[in-house]
Amino acid sequence: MIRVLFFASLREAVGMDAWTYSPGSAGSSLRLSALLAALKPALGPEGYAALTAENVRIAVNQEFVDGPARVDLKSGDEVAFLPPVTGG
Amino acid sequence: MIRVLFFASLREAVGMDAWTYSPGSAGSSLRLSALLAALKPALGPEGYAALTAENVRIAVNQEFVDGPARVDLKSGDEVAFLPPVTGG
Amino acid sequence: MQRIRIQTDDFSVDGEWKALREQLDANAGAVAAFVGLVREVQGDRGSSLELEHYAGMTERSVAAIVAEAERRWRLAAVTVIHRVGRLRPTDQIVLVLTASAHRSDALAACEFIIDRLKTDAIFWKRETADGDTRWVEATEQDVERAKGWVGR
Amino acid sequence: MQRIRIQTDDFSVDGEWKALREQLDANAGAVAAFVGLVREVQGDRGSSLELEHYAGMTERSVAAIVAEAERRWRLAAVTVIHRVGRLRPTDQIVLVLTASAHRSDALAACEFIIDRLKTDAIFWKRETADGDTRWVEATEQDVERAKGWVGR
Repeated sequence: MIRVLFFASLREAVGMDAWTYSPGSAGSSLRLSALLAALKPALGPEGYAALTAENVRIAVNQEFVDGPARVDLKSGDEVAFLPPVTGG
Repeated sequence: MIRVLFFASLREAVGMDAWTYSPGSAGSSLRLSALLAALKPALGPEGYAALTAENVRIAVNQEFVDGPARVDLKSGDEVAFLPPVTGG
Repeated sequence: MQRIRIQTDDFSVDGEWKALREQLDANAGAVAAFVGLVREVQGDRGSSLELEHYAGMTERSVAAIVAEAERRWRLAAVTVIHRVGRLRPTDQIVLVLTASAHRSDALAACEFIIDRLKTDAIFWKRETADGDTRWVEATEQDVERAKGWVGR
Repeated sequence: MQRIRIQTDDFSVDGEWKALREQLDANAGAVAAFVGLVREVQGDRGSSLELEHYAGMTERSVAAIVAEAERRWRLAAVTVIHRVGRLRPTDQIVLVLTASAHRSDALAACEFIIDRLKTDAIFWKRETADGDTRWVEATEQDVERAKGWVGR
């Protein structure tokens, strides 16, 4: 089971704050790009466009990853989509 | 009557914190350079050297003056000799 | 020594200042501080700011900024407290305290930390004013200031 | 609004911070602060620092620095408190508080004021450590930092 989190403006764009994905074949690894493809129907075109916008960063287990293409996920991982941040 | 003040290291160098000068002819003005000349015997050579060192600034009535040569003093003025400052 | 907290509660500048000062020895000559306050939006005193964070990752993003400050300057102690949740104009939002032997290190580190909080710390801000809501992003000026530290 | 004080008594960072904050409206987003502490000299915890001033002229020299900061940056409030007399290691010696709408103004003004206090404010410092006494002057670095503000 992989937990997917949406923050701030992305949470509003996709209309939910979390989504859980259970890959069919348990134990095998899953490409982050495959997770995105599986997410697409659940989000609708606008939500998916927001999620894949250039300024959205992805974190796996709270560490930023460079892009979805080469990241493998395993059960228990937490994937987060982060729009541009600002603090202070 | 003109009051002369010495601060910090200059107070130690001249051995006093204040000196009072009463010009002979009351009412007339006095050049700052003339005051310095009058001070000289009261200070001794070392004290006078300390007072006329390059890094000593002079204030008249709490305003810095550029040099003693062209400053006129009148009775009631306060002349101060200030060694290099530092705060903070 | 460093103290980093993300919290919904308000913080006491006095309490944090005293806690930091207790950690200092007689070699610390300088403490710099920055306190951020919520500004009213478009002159609307009833405006509000909602701060969101990613528990865990946010703390680590702030810790990474503090760690970089500690690599760049000699710091005796650092405190960063950042609030989340719903804030109102004039509320305290962030506190940065840096202590060092010399003022140059304390001042530079304090400015560096607040500049990098604007661009690198994982927070999101939503402003509500006059009934309208918008997500706030770091300004171009914020990005330029943060870039200005590269190579310094 | 500005508040400048030269005093022998200690000051309360908390009290000054609260007094400053009360002056601010909902347009002030940033307060920068600097506190100077007396450092021990040559590892001598029993060392001391004696600060001398020229009553009247010293106040005006500090006011001139604050006035220049107010010309250079948009400041909502400034506080400068500087102690004189005999101080011991870890004692508070100086406090600078600057408030502004934006952090860039508050931070720059705070740093400017403390830099210029080092070189332009009329104080003298005499250090006593291990029985020896010496008059302290602004360091070359202090002078360079103060010069660095010219033209900025």
